[in-house]
This record gives sequence, structure tokens and C-alpha cells, in this order.
Amino acid sequence: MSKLAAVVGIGQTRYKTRRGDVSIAGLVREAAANALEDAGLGWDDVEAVIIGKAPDMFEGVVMPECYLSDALGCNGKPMLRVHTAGSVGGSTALVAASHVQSGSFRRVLTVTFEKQSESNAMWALSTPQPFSVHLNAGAGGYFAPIIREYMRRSGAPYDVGLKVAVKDRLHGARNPLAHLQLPHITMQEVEESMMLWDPLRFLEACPSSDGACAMVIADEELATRSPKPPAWIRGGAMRSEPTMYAGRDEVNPRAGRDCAADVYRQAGITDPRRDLDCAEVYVPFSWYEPMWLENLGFAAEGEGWKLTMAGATSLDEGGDIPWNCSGGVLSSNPIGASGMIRFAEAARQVRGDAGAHQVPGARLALGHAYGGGAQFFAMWVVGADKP
Amino acid sequence: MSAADILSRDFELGFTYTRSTGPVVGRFLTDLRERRIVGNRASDGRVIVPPMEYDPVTAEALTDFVQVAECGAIVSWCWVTQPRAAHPLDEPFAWAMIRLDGADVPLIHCVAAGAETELATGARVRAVWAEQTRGFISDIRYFELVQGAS
Amino acid sequence: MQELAVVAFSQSDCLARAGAANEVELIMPQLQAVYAQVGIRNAQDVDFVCSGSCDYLQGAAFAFVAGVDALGAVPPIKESHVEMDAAWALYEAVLKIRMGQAESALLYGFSRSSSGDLPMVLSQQLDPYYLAPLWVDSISLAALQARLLLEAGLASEQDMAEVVVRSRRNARDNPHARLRGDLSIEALLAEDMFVSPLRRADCAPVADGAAAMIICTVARAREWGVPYAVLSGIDHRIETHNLGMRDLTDSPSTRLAARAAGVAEGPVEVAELYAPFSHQEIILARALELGPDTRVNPSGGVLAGNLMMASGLSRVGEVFRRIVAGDARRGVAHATSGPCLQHNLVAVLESAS
Amino acid sequence: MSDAEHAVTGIECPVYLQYHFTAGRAPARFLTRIREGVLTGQRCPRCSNVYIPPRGSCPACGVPTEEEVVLPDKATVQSFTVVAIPIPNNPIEPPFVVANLVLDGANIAFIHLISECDNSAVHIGQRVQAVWKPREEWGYAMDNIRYFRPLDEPDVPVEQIGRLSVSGWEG
Repeated sequence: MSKLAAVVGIGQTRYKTRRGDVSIAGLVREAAANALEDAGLGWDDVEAVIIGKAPDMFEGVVMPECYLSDALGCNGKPMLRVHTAGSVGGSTALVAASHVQSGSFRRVLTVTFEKQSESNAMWALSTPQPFSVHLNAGAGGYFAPIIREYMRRSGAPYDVGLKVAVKDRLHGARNPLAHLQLPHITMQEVEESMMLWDPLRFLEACPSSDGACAMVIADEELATRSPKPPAWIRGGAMRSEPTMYAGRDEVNPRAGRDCAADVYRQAGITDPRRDLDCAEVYVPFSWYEPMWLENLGFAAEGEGWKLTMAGATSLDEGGDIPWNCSGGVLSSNPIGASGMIRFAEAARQVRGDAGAHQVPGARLALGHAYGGGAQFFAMWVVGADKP
Repeated sequence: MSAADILSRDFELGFTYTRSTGPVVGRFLTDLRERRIVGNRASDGRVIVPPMEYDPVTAEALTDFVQVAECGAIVSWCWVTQPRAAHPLDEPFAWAMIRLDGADVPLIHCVAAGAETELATGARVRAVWAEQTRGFISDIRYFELVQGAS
Repeated sequence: MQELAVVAFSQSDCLARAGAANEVELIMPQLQAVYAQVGIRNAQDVDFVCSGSCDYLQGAAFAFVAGVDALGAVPPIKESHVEMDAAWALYEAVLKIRMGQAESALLYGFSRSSSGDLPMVLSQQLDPYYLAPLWVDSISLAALQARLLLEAGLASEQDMAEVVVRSRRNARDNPHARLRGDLSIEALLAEDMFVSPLRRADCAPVADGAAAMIICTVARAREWGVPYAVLSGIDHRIETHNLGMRDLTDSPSTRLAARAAGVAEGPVEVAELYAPFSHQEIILARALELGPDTRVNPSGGVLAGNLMMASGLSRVGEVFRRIVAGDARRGVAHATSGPCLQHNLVAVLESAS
Repeated sequence: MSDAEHAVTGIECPVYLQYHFTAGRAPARFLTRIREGVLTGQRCPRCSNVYIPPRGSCPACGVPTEEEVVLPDKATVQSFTVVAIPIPNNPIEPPFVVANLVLDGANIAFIHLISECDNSAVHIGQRVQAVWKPREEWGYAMDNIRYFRPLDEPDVPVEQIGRLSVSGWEG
């Protein structure tokens, strides 16, 4: 039976197009130091470090954790490097949690980062290879057809994506760490922004950011003694399926549905919309909000967009199930860290520590990450109450 | 299966990365451009060259910069008989750990020498600067022996 | 704490070049082999899967994603990946089982490191401002370490040659080895230097391939009715990236990991050490405090063939094979990562009885 | 100027590595055949689904695939996007249509271009056929097919996409 574990410290950097003031180590360090400070701890209090990021080609450093051991106070300790594509931030948090939940460690530090400004994200995500049998059309080239298929199936009106783009940016404007600060954004502005991959417009896609996110995860006793309220890990799950297989539902991937069912079962959630107070869900393209609302069981199939349009996911509109109050991936996207930011922001909510984007009285929250061709999923549920 | 068994081709995976250095690495490279070498002092008092951002023992951020000499002694070395294309020198050369005067921790750089027999641990070396320095590790083109193997 | 068992292991031949086989084609035979050893169908029949690989060895982002195509991951599976040797995938799986989220796990590691120039690829593991731009290759760094060891009087060229001779001799019984045979120390010492003070034979030959393993709870191993070795301890530690600040003649991180894994809590009959350079075996054997009774690298070790990203897992597998064969009752496996033994993992395996 | 204005804050690091890439057995077989103008998939021995381009395994079943299936060059649009921005390493000028296409007789889509039509007329279920480059330009590459162009055939109902036989869609 797994031991209890809780998030006792959270640290992030400010997310920006380019953090030109720090080295790679400096960036990662900033988040880690912030997390330790939040937990009221020093470097010696950490027993192991679990680090995650997306492909090494982003920074052009092979297995950069080797070089980062000093910046993270890791010498003489275990360090593990996770890489599960875009879901890595979430997977890394789960692997970190397993260090404590297994009873093997009492307190660990976990950090994820991306310093995308060191290269070109589109290049790093699909480096050229001879004999490539797939046409390279960028990440949007992969996801836009799936979004189009969702629109066809659900009959959703064309402006659902516009609404999400505005909603998440308005959320982001409440979060001083968010990369995009667009407090006056309108649906018209989104609609008039450049079309990238039809039906995806520029303002419906995530930015490319530098940034890092860190958490300190502790066992039951240490968490109870922690100076700030802990976010108790009530469940964690991962699922993977192949990128392509005959009959795969790319719009509503089974890996996501199964992962959600697993984490809800662990957390005792039967109706996510009712039982959860908020969610931080990996939405890099606006249309993925309605798609994931259905995939994660917040709405019936084909109905997700109705929640979005009704304002149910909007903090500003007083929705009953606010999604991505931090501004989400649409407001900040250091790829390797983006998943962990979701997990950490869920934890901030239940700790009552989310500042201007706090959901009043949040007690139970979902953190979600996905990666690859929407084939790798990682989720956790955190709560203010000890299970 | 037939001729299809092996279908292969050379290719290059490459990008010119734009690294931001942060203050510590930036300070070292700024000084290097002025043909000066700085290190910094670790929490145990040792002078580290090139300077480290964070102490390997205490993890504290390190700031106390110390200028060191451009000459020093070889702590260990190896002899590369067949330099690879990306290596900084085309002729056979040595990689060496070099403890610069005023430093406690050796740095790793290349040493140009005519032959392996000229090298020895303890040998004295001196930095040879690039004609045009730009704030890059290769502003030190290589180290040269100032007195042969003793 | 949950008692753990290693129940299956398979590795490919250490091929100088894997020819036409891509990642899936490298991995799949090893997966099929471990499934057969425990009598399961595919990855659906274990609770967790974790792999180890490195994008830069392959020369493409997301090298591990293709690996999922070898698993039969429909319906979706619980799966994760470390950008490390698969020995660390084993570590992640151990935690998963200890926390009660799995009773069994499949691990695999793979690479086609012959695709690139490995020592130069690994030079980009170094700090990106001071060393990586100089392209200090991994063999040269190991040579700097070797000279420190030699000049400190902690080993001789003869000692290093003995390591190589024993590796080649032991590898005669290892069908997967790339280099095997009878060599004399004199002949070896007469060979030219490669990167002085290292000769070519002191350096592990690069090999393409894959390895796979299945671990589980002891209860599950009994259920499956297969022979198993108990994984009684596992730990890993990292050191500073600044080579100038490390004592390169010792491996303090291996010492720490060995203590935490409980190496000294019983006799070590066999040890499989991931030493890509001959002098590193000497450093590791000392750090693990192995005595004269320990058979070191009976497989030949990685000097006989180095499957990058799988060699660490293979060391565990080699000890497992000897224990279930009754050749040893207790053994130690070691894996390494980073330049000059920066990061080390130690596992202890024991016979079930 | 002060020292601060002079300080080095960034460097350019060229990281260029040379590799020797091998296509893999199944992809190499596919590429060898497409060099002859033949589209060859592989059938899974367990679930019977046909994969093209083949990877040497059925990702769903996790078993090696061996049996080769020659497929026609007619396909159905499963979905698509109009790419409006230039893509690194892709020489095609935007805007262009990238579609997930399923060849007749195949059970999986691949990505290719659609042309010879108004971009706004492309739709899910549309029938298309390959337009090949001149034979003398054929190499070991999927772009021996320059693009797909619309066919004057009735649309395929969505639930039938990816389930057609090699003989195609009769409407």
C-alpha cells in the first residue's frame, strides 16, 4: 500500500520568451530555490532530486542533469531524469511522488524546465532525419486535423476555440508569472490573429517559453510539520498508447480516458465536474479544452464545448469548474515544465496559495499533462484534506 | 528481403545554440575577452577555475571572484594522436587538467606540444590567446609548455 | 518493504553495427524473449513498463516513442521513460512496486550508438559553456582519469591490461560479446597507445542493441512459477559535474550507493561492473570493497561489448542469470552514467533460498 | 561605456553532430518498393490490420509484421489542415493542405499533401489519388508522390474511413 505524500513547497520562475539573464543552471536553480524557500527548507533537507525535461535537442546538452547536479544540490544523492515527451512535467512529478510513496525517501525535490530560447522549438521537436516517411508540418500540422475532426463530430460552433483563447489569457493576466500578459484580449482579436494551421490561429496556440517549475514532496509526518498547508496527493496515474494504430481514437484517446478513470478511482471521485473544485489541464491549442473536458469525463462526448461556452471553466465568469486559472499552457509553455506547472498549480489551489487566480475555497484539484501524439498521459489529484 | 536490407545515409544534426550565460559564466567570459582568467572561491576556500555558479558541496551560490594567473602546472594529461574534426587543434595534442597559479581546482583545456614525450605531469604551461578574443572558452586557443618535461 | 524478484532477462548480441534493424526491430526480440521466460503474452501482462534511451545517441528527438510500438500498448499501459541507462528504469520500477502500484514491471534499454561518433556525442554531456564547446571527448576524459590513477600509484598499466585480458577470456563464454579470446598481457602492453595512457583495448567497444528484463514481487514470481533472484538492495548517487573537484581515482558515489544497497551485508560472489574503461573497473572494485573471492565481470563486462543505455541493465541481468543458474548465491551489479563515473547505481541480488 | 554594458551575457554554440542513419528493415523495404512506384504495407498476423508506411511491428498487438500487402494509390481524407506558415525543413510554400489520408486497403492514415484543388474545398471523406513525380525523379522517398488530387468519386461515410478494401469505394 502506498504511503501518503504531499506537496510542501512550490517554486516557479517567471515565464518569458527568453530568460537572457540566467544560464540553464540558473534557470533551473531559481525554481528549485523558490520551492525550498516556500517549504522553509534548505538544500540539505532534500534526499533525492528528480528532474524532467523534453528532448535534449532544445538546449543541445546531452543528458543535462549531469551538468545540473551542482545547481540542484544533488551531489551525493540520487538523481533521476525522466523524459516522456510533453507529458514529462507530470510524469516527473509522479516519479518524484513514488520516491516518497514507496517509503524509500522522506523528502525529495523535483524540477522540470525548458530553455527554449536556446534553439528553435519547431526544429527541436522534429529534427530532420533521412528517409523520413512523414511530412513535417510542425506540431500544429499534427494536431489541427484532429481538432477539425472534433469540430465535425461535436458540431461545435467555430468560436469555441476563440473563447478558450480569451478565457485562458484573462486567467493568465491574474498570474504574474505567466508569459503572455493580455488583460484586454478579445475574441475578435483572436479571430483576426494570423491563421497558422487552419482552424488554429496564432492566438489559439501556446507561446514558446523559457522557464522552470519545482516542487518539494514530503512524507506524511514531514508534511504535517510543514510551515505551509500541504497539498495531499490523493491519486496519480500514467497511461501510454502507440502514436498510431488502426482504430485509434485520436480525438478522444483511450489512454486519457483510462488514466482519468484510474486517478479518479484512487481519489474517490465519481463525478469530476462536481467533485473537483478546479483543474489545471494541458491545453496547448485552444480547442483541446472542450476535447479534454470530454476525455476527462467533465462532459459527455460531444458536449464539452457547451461547458466552455457557458463559462463553466472560467474564473472570471464564476464558472463551477474553472480550468487553467493560472493561464495554462496557452499563457506559458516551457515544454518540459508545462506538465509540472499544471500539477503545481493544482497544488497551489488546494493550498489556498494561488494569489489572484485562486479559486475560492478550492479543496480538490486535478493536474493533467499529455505528450507525444496525445498518447502519453500523466495526472494527479491533490487535496487540502489528508486522505 | 533483398537490397532493401540496408538503406542508410549520412546526416548532420546541428543547431547553433544561443546560450545566455548568467552572471557567473558571463563574468568569466567577459574577463577572458580581456585576456584575464578569473575563478571564484568555493565555500571551503578553494579557488575554482573556471568559476562555478553553485558550490558542489554546500550548493550555495558562489560569487567571490578571484583573478588567477594565465600559467600553471599540469595535473593530468592525455595525448590525442588523431584529433577529431571538432577538436580545437588539428595536429596531435594533449588534453590536460591544469592548475593555474592562484587556483586550487584544475581546469580542462588543450595543450599544444610537438610530441607526447614533451609532456609530463607537473610541467608548466601558459595560455596562448586567440588573436581576436570574443568572450568564448576558445579565446584561450591552447596552453603551451613554458618549460619542457622535467 | 515488498520483497522484489528479477525473473527474466535477455539481451541482444553486441553488434558493431546493427545493420538495418531500427529501434523497434532491435527491441522486439528481447521483449519476446523475456515474455517467453515467464510465460506471458506481452506488455499487457505486466503492471508497469519503463525504458531507458538517449535521443542524442539516435540523433533524433523522441527516440523512445518508437519503442512503444514494440509493446502492444492497446489497451493503454502504465509506461514511463528515463533519458538514462535502463538500470535507472529498473530503479523507477522498483519504486513503483514498493509503493504498491504494480506487482510486476518490464524494463528495456536500447540504442544504435554506432550511428554517431559516441565519444563526441558524449562530449556534449559536459557543461555547455566551458567544456562542451571544446568537444572534450569521453575517451580523453577517461584517459585523464587513468593517468591520475597510474601516477598516484593506485594501478599500473599491467593492472589495466589484466582487466582487459580477463574480460576477453571471460567473454569466451558469452555468446553476446563483441570481443573475446585469449590475449596475453605482454601482447597488450606492446600495442600502441590510442589516447595515451589508454590503449584501444582499454576502451569499451561501442555496440548497438537492446536488453530487456522483468521484475516482480516475490509473490508474483512464485505465482508464475519461474526461477528468480531476489533484488535485495538498489541505490544510486551522483557527484559534481566539475571533474577538477572530484577525486577521480576513487568513486565516492559508488561507495555511498553500495552502503545504501547493503553490499557489505554478505559475501559478494559475483560482481558485474559497468566500467567502460579498464582502469574504471579497478576504481569500482575498490569502491565496492570487493575482495579476492569475488568474480568480477564473468560475462566479460562492457569491455567485451557496450550496449549504451542497456549495459547497466545488462549488468543486473548477468548477475541474475548466474544466481538462478546456481553459479552464485549473492552478487552485485553496477551501472554508470556521465563522464568518468559521475553517476553510479548499485544493486544487490541474492538467491531465493 | 561602463563594464556592465560590455559584459558578455550570451554566446553562440554550434553543436553539429554527424550521424549515419539506417532506415530500419520494414521502412527500407517500403522505400525500396516506392522507388519502383509501388505502395507496400504490412499486415499484422494477429489483428489483420494493414499498416503503411510499415514500421516492422503492429503497435497495437506488439508483434512483428512480415506479410506485405500492395496497395493502390487511391485514398480517403480522414482529416486535414491548411498550413499557413512556413515550416523549418519543409520547402513547400504556404498555404498548403496537409491531410491524414488512408489508402484503400489500409487501416491507418499517413500525412501527405493535397493539391490541384481549392484549399477550401477539401473535406473529410473526400476521395483522392496520388500524383506521382516523373519516374526518373523517383528515389527512396514518400515524396515520389508529389501530392494527392481530388477524385470525382462520392465521399466515403466517416464510419467507413480506414475500413475500405483495396478495391476502393463503390459509393
